[in-house]
Amino acid sequence: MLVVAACGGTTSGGGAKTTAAVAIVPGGPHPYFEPMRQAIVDAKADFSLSKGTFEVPSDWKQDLQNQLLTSLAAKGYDGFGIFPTDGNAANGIVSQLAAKNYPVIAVGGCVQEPTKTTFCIATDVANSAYTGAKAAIQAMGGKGVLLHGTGLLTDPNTVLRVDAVKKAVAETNGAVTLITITDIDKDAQTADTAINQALATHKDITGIVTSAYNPTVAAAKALRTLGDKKIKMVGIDDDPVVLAAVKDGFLIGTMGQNPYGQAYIAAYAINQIHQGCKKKGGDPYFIDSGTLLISPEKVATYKDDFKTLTKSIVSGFKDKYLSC
Amino acid sequence: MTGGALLRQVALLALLIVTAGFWIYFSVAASGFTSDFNLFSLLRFAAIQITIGFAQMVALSIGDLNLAVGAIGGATGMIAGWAMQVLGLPPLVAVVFALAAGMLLGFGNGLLITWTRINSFIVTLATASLITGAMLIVTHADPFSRLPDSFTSFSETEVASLPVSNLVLVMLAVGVALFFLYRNLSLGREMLAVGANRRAARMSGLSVDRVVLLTHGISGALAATAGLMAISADHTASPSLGSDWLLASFVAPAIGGTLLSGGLVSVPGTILGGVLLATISNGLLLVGIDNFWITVFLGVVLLLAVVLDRVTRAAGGAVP
Amino acid sequence: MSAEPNPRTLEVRLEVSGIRKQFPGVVALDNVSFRLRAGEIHALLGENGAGKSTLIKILTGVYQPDEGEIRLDGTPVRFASPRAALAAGISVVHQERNLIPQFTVAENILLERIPTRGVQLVDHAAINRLARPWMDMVGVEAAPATPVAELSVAQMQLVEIAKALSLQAHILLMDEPTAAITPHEVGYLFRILGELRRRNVAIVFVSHKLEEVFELCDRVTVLRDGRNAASDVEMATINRDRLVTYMIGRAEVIAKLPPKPPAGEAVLEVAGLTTKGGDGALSLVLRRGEVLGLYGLVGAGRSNLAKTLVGEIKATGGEVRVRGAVTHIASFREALEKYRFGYVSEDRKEEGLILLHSVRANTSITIWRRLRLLGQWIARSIEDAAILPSLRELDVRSHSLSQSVGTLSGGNQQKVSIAKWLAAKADILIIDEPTVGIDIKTKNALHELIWDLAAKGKSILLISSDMPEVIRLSDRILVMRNHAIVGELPNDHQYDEMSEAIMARLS
Amino acid sequence: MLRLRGLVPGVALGLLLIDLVGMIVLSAVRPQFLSDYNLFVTGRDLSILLLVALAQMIVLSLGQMNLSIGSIGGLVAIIESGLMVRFGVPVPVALVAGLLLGIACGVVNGLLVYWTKINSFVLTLGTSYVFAGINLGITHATPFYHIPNEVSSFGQARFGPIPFMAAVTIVLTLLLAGFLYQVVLGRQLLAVGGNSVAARLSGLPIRRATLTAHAISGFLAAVAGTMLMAQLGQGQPTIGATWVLPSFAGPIIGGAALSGGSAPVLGTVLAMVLISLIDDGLVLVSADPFWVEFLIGALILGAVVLGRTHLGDVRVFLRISTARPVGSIR
Repeated sequence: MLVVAACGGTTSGGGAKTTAAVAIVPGGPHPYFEPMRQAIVDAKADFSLSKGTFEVPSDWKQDLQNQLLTSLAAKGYDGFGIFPTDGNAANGIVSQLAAKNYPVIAVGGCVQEPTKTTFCIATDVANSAYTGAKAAIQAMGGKGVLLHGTGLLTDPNTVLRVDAVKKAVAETNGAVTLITITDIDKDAQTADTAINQALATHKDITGIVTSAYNPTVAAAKALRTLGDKKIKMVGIDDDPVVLAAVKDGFLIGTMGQNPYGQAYIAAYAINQIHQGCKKKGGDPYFIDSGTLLISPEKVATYKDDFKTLTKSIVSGFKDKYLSC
Repeated sequence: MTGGALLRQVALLALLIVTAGFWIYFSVAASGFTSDFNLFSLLRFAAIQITIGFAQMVALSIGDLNLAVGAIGGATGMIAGWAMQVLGLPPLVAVVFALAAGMLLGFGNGLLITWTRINSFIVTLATASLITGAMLIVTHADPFSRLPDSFTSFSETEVASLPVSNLVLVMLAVGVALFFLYRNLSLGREMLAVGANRRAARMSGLSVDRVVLLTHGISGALAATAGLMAISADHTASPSLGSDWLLASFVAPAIGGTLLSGGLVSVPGTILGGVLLATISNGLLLVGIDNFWITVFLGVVLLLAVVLDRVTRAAGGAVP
Repeated sequence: MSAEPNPRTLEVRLEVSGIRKQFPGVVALDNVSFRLRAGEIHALLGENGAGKSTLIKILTGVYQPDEGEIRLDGTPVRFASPRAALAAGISVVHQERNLIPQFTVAENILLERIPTRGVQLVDHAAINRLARPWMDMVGVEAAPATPVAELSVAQMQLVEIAKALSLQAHILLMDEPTAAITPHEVGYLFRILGELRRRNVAIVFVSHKLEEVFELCDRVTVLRDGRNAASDVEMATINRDRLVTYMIGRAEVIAKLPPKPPAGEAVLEVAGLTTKGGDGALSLVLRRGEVLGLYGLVGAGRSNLAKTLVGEIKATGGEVRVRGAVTHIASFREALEKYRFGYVSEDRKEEGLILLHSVRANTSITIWRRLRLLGQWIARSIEDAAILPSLRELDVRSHSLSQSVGTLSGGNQQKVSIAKWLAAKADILIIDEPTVGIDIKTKNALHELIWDLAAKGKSILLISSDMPEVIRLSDRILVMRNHAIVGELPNDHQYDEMSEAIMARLS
Repeated sequence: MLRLRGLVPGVALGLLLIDLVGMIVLSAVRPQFLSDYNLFVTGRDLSILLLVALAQMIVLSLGQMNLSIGSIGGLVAIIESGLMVRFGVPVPVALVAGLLLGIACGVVNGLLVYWTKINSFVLTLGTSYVFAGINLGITHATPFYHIPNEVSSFGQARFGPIPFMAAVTIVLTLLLAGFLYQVVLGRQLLAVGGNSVAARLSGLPIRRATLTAHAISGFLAAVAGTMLMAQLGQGQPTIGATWVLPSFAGPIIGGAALSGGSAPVLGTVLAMVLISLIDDGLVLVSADPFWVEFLIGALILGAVVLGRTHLGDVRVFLRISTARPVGSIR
């Protein structure tokens, strides 16, 4: 019934299994995913994968990701690392793939539970936002007005981020006032206008934390344009514009994520599962891929830090999460 | 039933041949195209797209547009999710509930159009924002992702061990119903008459406002149907559902030969149009075309289809 | 317009020979010739469908002839577009309203040659200044900067004439310019045309009104069925009867129809009806089995009255009784379903038929609600059975019931638009201009058919601006003018007497 | 002399009042509204979206639509930034090439509509897929970073509260209004939109009018895309992706008829000002973001219903009171 008859990935026991063909599929075009391209190349070499590919849907539409995954399955790929285009609606294609015994691992962002994805290897978004907010508040001297710019209302992570920042602010016992603007990650234009308007209308802002890509880039550019180093900002991700702003001191730092590691670990895990391993019952579904504040001094080295972290997660992975 | 029947058959046949041609080509050129998994996914995707197209086609049949197709589909999908997950209603009840809601939203469009006499384009442009906005206000964009298995597995069940989802059957059932609506039901005939010549229809004793109202109700119910199909396939009622349906809703009817000005629809054409699009985007991926270029192909197919349809029609020779 | 020395030369300016124009399924013009001299007003006559409009469209570059030659001042020419014809000095007042509603009167008049400053900049002041004299000439009293949309229909018609005059064309084609204006306005227009003739302009005058033709024109060409029935005849050498014979081909067209039973009881009584559209207190009585003719010029309010009766236009006062009972009809649907009214619109293409759809759908549209089984289902066999008798009774010719109405001939189209009311068993028929755009043979057949319907007991209100038609068909004639009924005449079907009597009421 | 009659219909008057009230209320409730930087940011957004709305208006005036405005804007921005970043083409050359490309895209739309006589909605839907597809194919949705400084600094340049970009938009808006009211081809274009049959019979150049309207639409979309690229400082492939709604909302609220013949430049400007005020106001009062979508829908519906019914009645009233007797002849 299945086309890809070569890989009856379900057979347990240690038989002589071929290595897996692994595809990493992001949710749509986004600079965040670019390190994954190299990760799958490295993983293919390191784990002798039979095939490895990185395919980006041309737009952030669940239908496009579904089509791409379907066609990759038809082309003979054995397992998939996906960033869900829509954290909820991706469950449809995940179930379909899982029903045909394709292992699917969420990378970079989780699929809403209940889900048939085996793992979610991603940043702990709440922790990242909390850490970023804390860093910003600290730089603000523990008081002032903090602006939080974040992502789409339709993204479940947005709520987690908003709550995490709220929590960090609450811990100041009223010394910090929070202004939250959401739903501005649609595109660069929306984010740019909204951030600038917020800066313009709330003159008393002394700190910024952003927990989505477009608002971060927009705020970093705005601070540079204004030439304002009094406003303490922590962003997210490592867009060149943002890194440059960190280096030049317009940002205290940016919350680095580990997309390279996410894809690399996922490729490893898929290959293991394909060769007969199973997820250990009761083990955590979520695997934190690590997060760290990229401060000016770390701009040059943070990538190595993440690689080291990645290797350590991989080396303990089999024992910790799998039974083979 | 309408004029130029022969030419329309020719155009339909041409569409069928082109679609079949692509199937044969991809079967040969793209390994994996004919795999069960691929066909199942392709047809299920097409079924949902076609149903979205039907919702638009119905509005087009009276010469109106329904830009709120996606908004209604998304909102009713959320309503169904809420009914099943929060209220714990049985799927069947939730489905009826969502269909009724879709029809009511459609009636809302129809009422605004008939009351204000404002162009349907403008009315539904506005109500699309109103409906989506109201949905976001009420749900705060919280998805419903714990839908009953019986509901989600419906879309995954294969019909008679063929690579055909139940959703394809739903789409075909809707198609057959629409076919007979336009062919044999008084309402459908009235819709076409209103679409082709509103004034003459009224002056022949038809109640145009009633037809407009019912048409938008049906369009709303069909959008809801598409929404239900999508949440079954997605396993989740997501607040972003329907946000990208607007333009897609026109493509299948337009390729299938439905006139935007009204009075002429083609149910088989819409089905073929939807299948053709799904086939091309799937097949091109399989033969290794960079998926970023596929949008260009889809645009070209749409343009060629409408131009060819026009040429076939013109070949019949219009009397000046 | 100032008096100038008379430069009339009567040289032949435009010569058309052997023109043939074919449309799918119909030969519109066949070997037609036409000659036009400077300084003459040349009548172009023919029944509706004889080919006048096609000839005019060929002369103005809208259509290109399949065969034949057009010579302008002796040189063969071919007008590829309306623009080319305009450039050659041929200007036309079309039947269709030919104005841009959002533009001002002055801009519409000067639309083809907007005065400019510099390279391409519009000189609005100059537009208003230059348009003024032409507006004054035809009596448009609005300011030049008034948007056309704010004018009345009659004023728009005048603007169109002003526009054509202003083009200072050597050749002016007037396509029924008097159809929508009052006799008073017609008199004024004729003075203008006379003046233009003195200035050596060549004018083609298309009209249905022979009185006007005899009053105004120097020569006449008559088309019948797409051919020349008469070519370039001097008006002085021809009398009215001859002209009519040229146009209709057979003298018996005005012949009496067979007798029919006397009219029965009153089925429709209108007393003191007034409408928003400005109709004065209108009263009439329509009896069973009679044809009541309602004669008036376009714009006299005839269609207004008809549409009020069927609920399209709201009545503001007065009383309408149908079969004795006072009624307030609010819609076409009510008019049909409750009172068995049928309305055959003068505008077949826009109001009467759905050209895109089949003969079947067009005929059964009035009875879908009645044919429904189980709530909605329409069985095709029952549907066809319900409409075929009506189509047969009217002798509708089509390949099949599925043929689209748009591909039928005008006569067959008109029959379908009547058949749908017969299918619905309407017995009060309001028939508005039934033979516009229909060839002479079919016209005769339609006349007999309407007469026959009355003989079978239908009550028919016949609205027409075609005097022979009204006189031939009506039992009584109501004359309408300026939204008022100005006379009721018993009809003895004698053309000359009756037409005189009607004209007397009109002026 | 500009004729005010065509420029200030009742709809524009109503919008002007609402705009003024909105500005007064906003500056009273949130004085920061009047801060230089807020006005700059809001004005910059308005400068771009107004061009988008005008790009739609010019096609609507012909009785047609252009769904490909956003795709043209995005494609132009990508081509320009690509030329500058990848191929080191001098800035003026790249910008001119981009604007010409925008015009070319418009001409393609116009030719398709003119040749095939197919509904412009479907045709431009098709071309929007093509233009957006080319954009995606070239970029793989990755932006071109580091566009030359003179371009990105233009995006940030301002004179007090006034963005430099506003100058471009103001000049183009005036040129467009001037073209439509003062230039022969502009008048002919409106005539074709007002009554295409009459225009044809009068021998007006219909093809040229159609091509011109679509070319202008493409040009304005291209300028909008270019300015957004300058504002963002990079060639973002997503430029234009969200333009469909504002492109229609502006002209429709401003009083354009979908059937053509009207080109309410002033109404469109005032409508876009209103939309900008609302966007800014929602940020200023930190409104619940979930309400934004709903409010925009309500605004469109409300404005159109008011414009078409209430204000429409006023105009009918005026027409009746100024009606003259039917052409009496002296």
